[in-house]
Amino acid sequence: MHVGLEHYLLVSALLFCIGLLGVIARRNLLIIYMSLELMLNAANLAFVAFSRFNNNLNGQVMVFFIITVAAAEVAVGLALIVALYRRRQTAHVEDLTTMKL
Amino acid sequence: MNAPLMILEIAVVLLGLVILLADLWTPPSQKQSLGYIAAAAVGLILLGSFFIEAPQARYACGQMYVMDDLALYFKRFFLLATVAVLVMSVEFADRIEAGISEYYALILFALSGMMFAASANDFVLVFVALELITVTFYILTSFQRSRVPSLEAGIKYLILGALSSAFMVYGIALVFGTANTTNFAEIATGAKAISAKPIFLLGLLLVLVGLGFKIAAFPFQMWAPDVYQGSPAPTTAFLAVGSKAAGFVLLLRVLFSAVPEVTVSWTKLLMIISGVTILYGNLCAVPQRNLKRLLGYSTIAHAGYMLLGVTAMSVAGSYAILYYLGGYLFTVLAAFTVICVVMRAVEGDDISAVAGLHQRSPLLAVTMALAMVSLAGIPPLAGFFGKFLLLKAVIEKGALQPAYYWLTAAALIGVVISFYYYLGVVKAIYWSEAPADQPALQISKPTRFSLYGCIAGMLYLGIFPNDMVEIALHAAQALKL
Amino acid sequence: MKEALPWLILFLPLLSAVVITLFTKKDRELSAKLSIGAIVGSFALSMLFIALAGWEPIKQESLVTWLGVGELQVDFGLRLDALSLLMLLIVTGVGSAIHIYSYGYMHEDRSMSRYFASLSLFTFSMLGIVLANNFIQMFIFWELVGVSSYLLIGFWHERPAAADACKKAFLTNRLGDFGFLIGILLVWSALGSLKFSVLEIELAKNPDALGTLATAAGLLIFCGAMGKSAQFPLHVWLPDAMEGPTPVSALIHAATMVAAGVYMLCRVFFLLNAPALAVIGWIGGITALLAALIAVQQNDIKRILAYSTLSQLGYMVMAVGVHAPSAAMYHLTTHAFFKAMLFLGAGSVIHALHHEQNIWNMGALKSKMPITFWTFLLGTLALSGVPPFSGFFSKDEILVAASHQNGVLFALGVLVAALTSFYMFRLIFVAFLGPAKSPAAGHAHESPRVMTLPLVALAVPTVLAGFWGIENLYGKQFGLVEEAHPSSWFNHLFEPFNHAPLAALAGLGALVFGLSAAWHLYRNATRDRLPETFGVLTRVMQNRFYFDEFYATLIANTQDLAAKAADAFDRWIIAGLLIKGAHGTIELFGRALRLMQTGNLQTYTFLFVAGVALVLFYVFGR
Amino acid sequence: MSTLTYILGWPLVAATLVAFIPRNYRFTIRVIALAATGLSMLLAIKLFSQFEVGSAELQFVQKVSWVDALGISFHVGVDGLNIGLILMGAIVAFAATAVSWEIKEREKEFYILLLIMAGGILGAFASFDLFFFFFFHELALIPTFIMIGVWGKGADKNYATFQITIYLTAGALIALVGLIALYLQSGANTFDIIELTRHVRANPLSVNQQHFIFPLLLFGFGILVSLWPFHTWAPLGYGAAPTATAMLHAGVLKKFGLYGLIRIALPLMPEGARSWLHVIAFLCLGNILYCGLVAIRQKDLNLLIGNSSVAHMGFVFLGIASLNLIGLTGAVMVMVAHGFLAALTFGLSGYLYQQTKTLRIDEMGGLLGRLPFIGAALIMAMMAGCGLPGFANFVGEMMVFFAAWKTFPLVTILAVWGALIIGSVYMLRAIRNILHGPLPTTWEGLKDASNPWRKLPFALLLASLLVFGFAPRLLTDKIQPSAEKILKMAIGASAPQAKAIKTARTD
Repeated sequence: MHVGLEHYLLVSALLFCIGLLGVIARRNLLIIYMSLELMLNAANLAFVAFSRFNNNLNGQVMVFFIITVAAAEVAVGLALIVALYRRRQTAHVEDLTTMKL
Repeated sequence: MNAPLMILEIAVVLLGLVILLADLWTPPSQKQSLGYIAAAAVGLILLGSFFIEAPQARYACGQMYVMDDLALYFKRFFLLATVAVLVMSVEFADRIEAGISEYYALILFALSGMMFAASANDFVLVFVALELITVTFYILTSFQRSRVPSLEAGIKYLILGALSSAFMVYGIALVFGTANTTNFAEIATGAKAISAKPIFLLGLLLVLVGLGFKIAAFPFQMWAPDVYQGSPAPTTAFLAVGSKAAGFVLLLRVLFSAVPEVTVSWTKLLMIISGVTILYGNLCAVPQRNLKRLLGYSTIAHAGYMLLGVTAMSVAGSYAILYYLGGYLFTVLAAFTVICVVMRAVEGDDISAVAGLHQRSPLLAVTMALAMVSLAGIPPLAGFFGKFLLLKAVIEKGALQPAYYWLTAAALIGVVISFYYYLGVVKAIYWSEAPADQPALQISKPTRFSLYGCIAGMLYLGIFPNDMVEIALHAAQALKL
Repeated sequence: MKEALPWLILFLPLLSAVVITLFTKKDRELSAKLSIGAIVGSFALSMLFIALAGWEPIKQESLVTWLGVGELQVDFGLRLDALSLLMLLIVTGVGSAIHIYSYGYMHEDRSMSRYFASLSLFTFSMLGIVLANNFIQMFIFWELVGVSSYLLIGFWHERPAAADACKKAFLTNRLGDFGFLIGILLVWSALGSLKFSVLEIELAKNPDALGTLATAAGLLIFCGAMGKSAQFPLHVWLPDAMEGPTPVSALIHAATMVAAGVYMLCRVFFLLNAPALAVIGWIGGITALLAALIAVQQNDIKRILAYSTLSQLGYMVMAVGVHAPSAAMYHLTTHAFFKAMLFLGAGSVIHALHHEQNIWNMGALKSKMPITFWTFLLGTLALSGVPPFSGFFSKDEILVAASHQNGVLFALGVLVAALTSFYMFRLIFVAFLGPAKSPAAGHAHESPRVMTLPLVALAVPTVLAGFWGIENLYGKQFGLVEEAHPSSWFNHLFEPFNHAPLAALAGLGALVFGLSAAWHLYRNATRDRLPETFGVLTRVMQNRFYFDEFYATLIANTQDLAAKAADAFDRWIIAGLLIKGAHGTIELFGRALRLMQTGNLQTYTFLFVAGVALVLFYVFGR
Repeated sequence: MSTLTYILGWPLVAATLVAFIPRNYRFTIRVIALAATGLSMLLAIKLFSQFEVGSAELQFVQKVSWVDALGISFHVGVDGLNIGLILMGAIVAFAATAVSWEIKEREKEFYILLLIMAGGILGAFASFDLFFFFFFHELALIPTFIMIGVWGKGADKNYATFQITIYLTAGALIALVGLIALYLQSGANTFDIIELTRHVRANPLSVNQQHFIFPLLLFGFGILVSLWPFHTWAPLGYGAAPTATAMLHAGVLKKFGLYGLIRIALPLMPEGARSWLHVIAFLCLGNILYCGLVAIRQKDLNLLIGNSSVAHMGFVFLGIASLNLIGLTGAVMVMVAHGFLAALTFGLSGYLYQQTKTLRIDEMGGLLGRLPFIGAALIMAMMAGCGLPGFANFVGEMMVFFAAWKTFPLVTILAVWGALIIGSVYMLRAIRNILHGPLPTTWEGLKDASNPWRKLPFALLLASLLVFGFAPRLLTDKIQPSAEKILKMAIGASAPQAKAIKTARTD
């Protein structure tokens, strides 16, 4: 079986959807955050695949950017979640509803 | 590279680093005033920006970065906003336990992100600039770590922001895959061939989702009230002005520089989004009692108004947005500066906190009242002329497509509803039952100047719109609509 | 000089009113003198003018265009002919007497300045009506007369009765003016002008110019007269108007203002066609009878005179209705003299009795107030139509005209004449003769000279006006010149019996009948025996045929009801339901929409994704 | 600089000046406000006397380009239509400032707002640029809201403030949309009314466009003028407003909508106007009859006056609806007259309130004895209100009736009923219950306006009413040529209609 662009894209789309599902369905902030990273990686996969099949290296450059940014985001995000946990002893989204309406 | 073209951004980033470094040698009691130094320096950079001219678009970083009138307009806009936000931050400093210098530095880094966004001519730069803004804002929103609302705002902004980034990145990937480039100009030239491809459209839509999140347009507005409410006041102000404006400049660039043909076919979609955003923001604000949250809803509505200019698909609409943002800058900064000063002593941001403000500080009362009136869009203030231009741009199109009239009607209904709650704030300030003997409010000199500046700006843009119209018009013409 | 005179006559009273109001309000004496001086001056100037210019109509009418926009041209001009000149003399002459009288009557009142200012304003307005040469000008002064009457009736405004009376008078008059104005609009739109002279020429050229609306126009204009001259069914205000000071009643509600309606009808007589005149005649007749019947059972001296005035006004209007405007004007003239005098006499009595107005508390005033009594008696004789007093001649002319036109109206006229002499002599017998019926009546004194002098002055024309040839002047005005009678006054006295014996004799018979009935019932009476005899009828008469009650119910059931409905609609439907409803809806929407902002991150992410799905569906799904 | 610029400029300059004066210099603030409005008034009188009668051209013009890109310019001038309004506005502004001695707290802010309002009002009527026309109106509107809110009276104050705000801004926005649409559809690329008119005469708007824009202006402006059934804000708002605000708003600012209809809607959209005239004619009955009836039932003096002021607007609408020379001239006349009248009545009711602290009609009574001057002035005002000759209102209303008679006889009859009967019913009822009758002991301590300064505003307004009532040609001769010009455009478009009205224009 020849693995073509469509297959990569399909996987990437699946990854994206799995991540999305995780974001919507999970309640723990850490898991949500991991799901988000999954979604970013889905994009990375798509980029790399496009880059490979279109013979355009720009896509791979973009992937580096994304990875870097994601790393920064994770650093900040985890710090925040930790700060929250220390304050409230919880990392569940239901407990984060002091502001509403 | 053509680095000299990016001198403003470089200066801002350097300034941020300098502030961080200076923090090491500054005694703790003096750290607050680093903010004034930063503000002054940003002011200087702003002055310096007037030595730069961009009659012709110039490019840097391999066409990724563009320097034209539009970019310059927004850079000055962001610089000006930052000056006021920094002054406000100093006012706010005593409510931040630690790391005030970092707070200033982060503001400056966010500023640099916004300035890059203003010059974005490539999806890569769009992404990087946006992330630079967003990531710094995660920190800025949750800077009062000991306050749960601030943390909560940070987390919410983090999760939703990351979600929208994910959509956007995925969208960019799809666009890249179909167009085989991320550069706006190249996409524009090749758009005819690819604009029928659903994948390309899907990618573009996902990018728009990301931008819609930035400007808090319906249905991506959920974060706005919570984050506005929970964040420190300067952050909220910066979010309302800077982040939103960055979203708009990117929206304009993407829609009108990269894919004008596609944009036209999405007019109806944009109109619906604009109309619903206006109505949603205004309706939700009506029963609101928390001042910052109220302004959060109100900024949703204002995003809707500015989207009117986008839907018009014309130079008139675009420069109306630019003009509107100009007025909006002074107005929102004025409002948040007042909130920042008034809320110092009060826990919670209920409207009742401003009750009787006119006795405690006439200047603050007048500023807030003017800001509300300007947001409501009444002459002789900036908000009026901006709305006037936006409505004009939309009605202009009405002759071709009657749907614009419905949009106008929705906008009008929104404006009328908004009077109700804006006036409620004015009422609270001037004629509500207020607890007696509240202490007079002390306002520091820089804040005072910043307030005067905001008032002058609101009045100037409202009464003498000519110069600003010319500038905005020039800037909008860079879009080649 | 000659041209300026009429203007001076017109504006002198206004000048005095303005000067009093603005400058001399503090000085009561000076104010009074100014006002008196103004009207006496006007009177003198009027006579001077007539001496200079004679009675011939003066062609040059307009001096200025008061308002000129497109087709609407309103002049401010003076129409000077026999009709207006005579009226001018009556108004200024009788007015002078009453002004002087007022000086005595009102001397104690601390608001005398206001009184005289209003009186001067009234004089100005009345002269304006008289001299008006077009409809709008007349309407303007018509309204001004209404308002000055309002001010004077309500002069003692702290008395609730007076305050109510002036309001009622104004409103009733307004009701008439409503018709009047519509009538003016009708005439203007059909004939294109408002000027009497132009209208007269137009109508002479083309009698059908008004077309089918002729009758309506005539009747609508008559509405104005109905209000001002208190004709049935708008007569209710006049008796109440007696709440004003007595000189006011004499001047306004007897001699001049109420006559304005009749004057106006005569002025626009050319506009009225036969069907309209028939209606006018009947209304006049009914008013005359109704008022006379009511007068029979009134006990307040001023009210008796008020109803008598009503009745006589009905007479005059009836005269117009039977195509005899000159008779109407003739009667108007004589009536002005003697009725003013009667009112002033009544005022003198009231003044002497310290504001006692019930005739059953009077009596035996003949000897204590001789001048008042004799002049009052002369007035009564004239009013009842005793030859050779002026009233006889004028009343006779009306009866003659009625007998030519309409037998029923003639009979009605005779009946009214009988009633008139009955109630007037009842008044004389009860109030002046017989025993004193109250202590106040026992201590009465004659009024001061300043009050009796005008009485005497007015007595002269009361007695002699029948011999001055006034009817010929009017006759000429209306183009009914009969051959001149170069006869002596003696011949003149018997001329009615030769000319139309039926009418004259009927009138005389009625007089005798009324007089003897009054003699029989009220000579030396201390109480009224009539109610015992007639029961229900007198009660109805006492209660003025329940018109006030009827109107109160009518108004309550129509206009007040409509006002209530409108108010309720405004309050509940518009302000309540629509506005509060809209507000509530918006608030509700706001509260409902923000339920989306649950504060839960999971909801937000879900909504976010749903939003994305929605957008995607919108673009791709359709 | 044109005199006109000074007329509207002085109050605005004074407002700025007052902003820099410390708040405890109360007397100085008051003097500055009085001086500025007084100066405006004198200049307006001078302007009025120098106005060249018989010309339909703009006079005292000043034009400064403002926003080049949009064709907005600061363009002021007078012709027959607005000369009376400007004079009236300046006099009322002065009177309103003069009665404001009753304001005791936060005077500085009050006078700033008052002066802005005055300047805005005069600017709105002087402007010949659509943008500034609207701009100045809104400029005057905001102080209205704040003044009602801060210095207003009565339990319904807040509700009234919100209602008046929402109504008026909604009306103004609808009108704004209409104006913008007009600007865009005309294709003239100018907001200048004169140039726009010229352009539209050469290239008329299509019937469709007219049918679309005219109702926007009609109802937008209509709401501002309290056209039935959009009137409920007016009595409520005026009832709660401080005296000076009610005087300025009810007297002058409210006429803005009517002025806009005559100045802009009629000449530029003749077709649109024609198809809506009948609607206007019947809606005006809502004002005249319905609001008159509502006024009869009011228990609060200000609500009564407010409703009556709404009712009077009906006559102007009727004059406009009749669409002929007499009607338009009459409509302008009523506008001017009612301006003086409304200011006068609200001024007097303000005085009464200041003295008695109540406006409930049944609680007063017999006040004429204690307050001879105020009482007499109130009687005169009420009389003017029910259309008594001698006052300017009579002339205007009369002209409206004459004008409307040919087109709408039935409506005219009902309107006459409203003017003569319903008007006098409520006016007289008010006089009877407030001024006449015995004086309750409660009110024995009341003080009349004895000081000439206190009398001045009322005397001034009364005198103006009387002057134009006695010599209406002072005004009508000025209005007529301009009205004719407007009319020519409004009916010139189609031949048959023009013929029908032609008779009305033979002079």
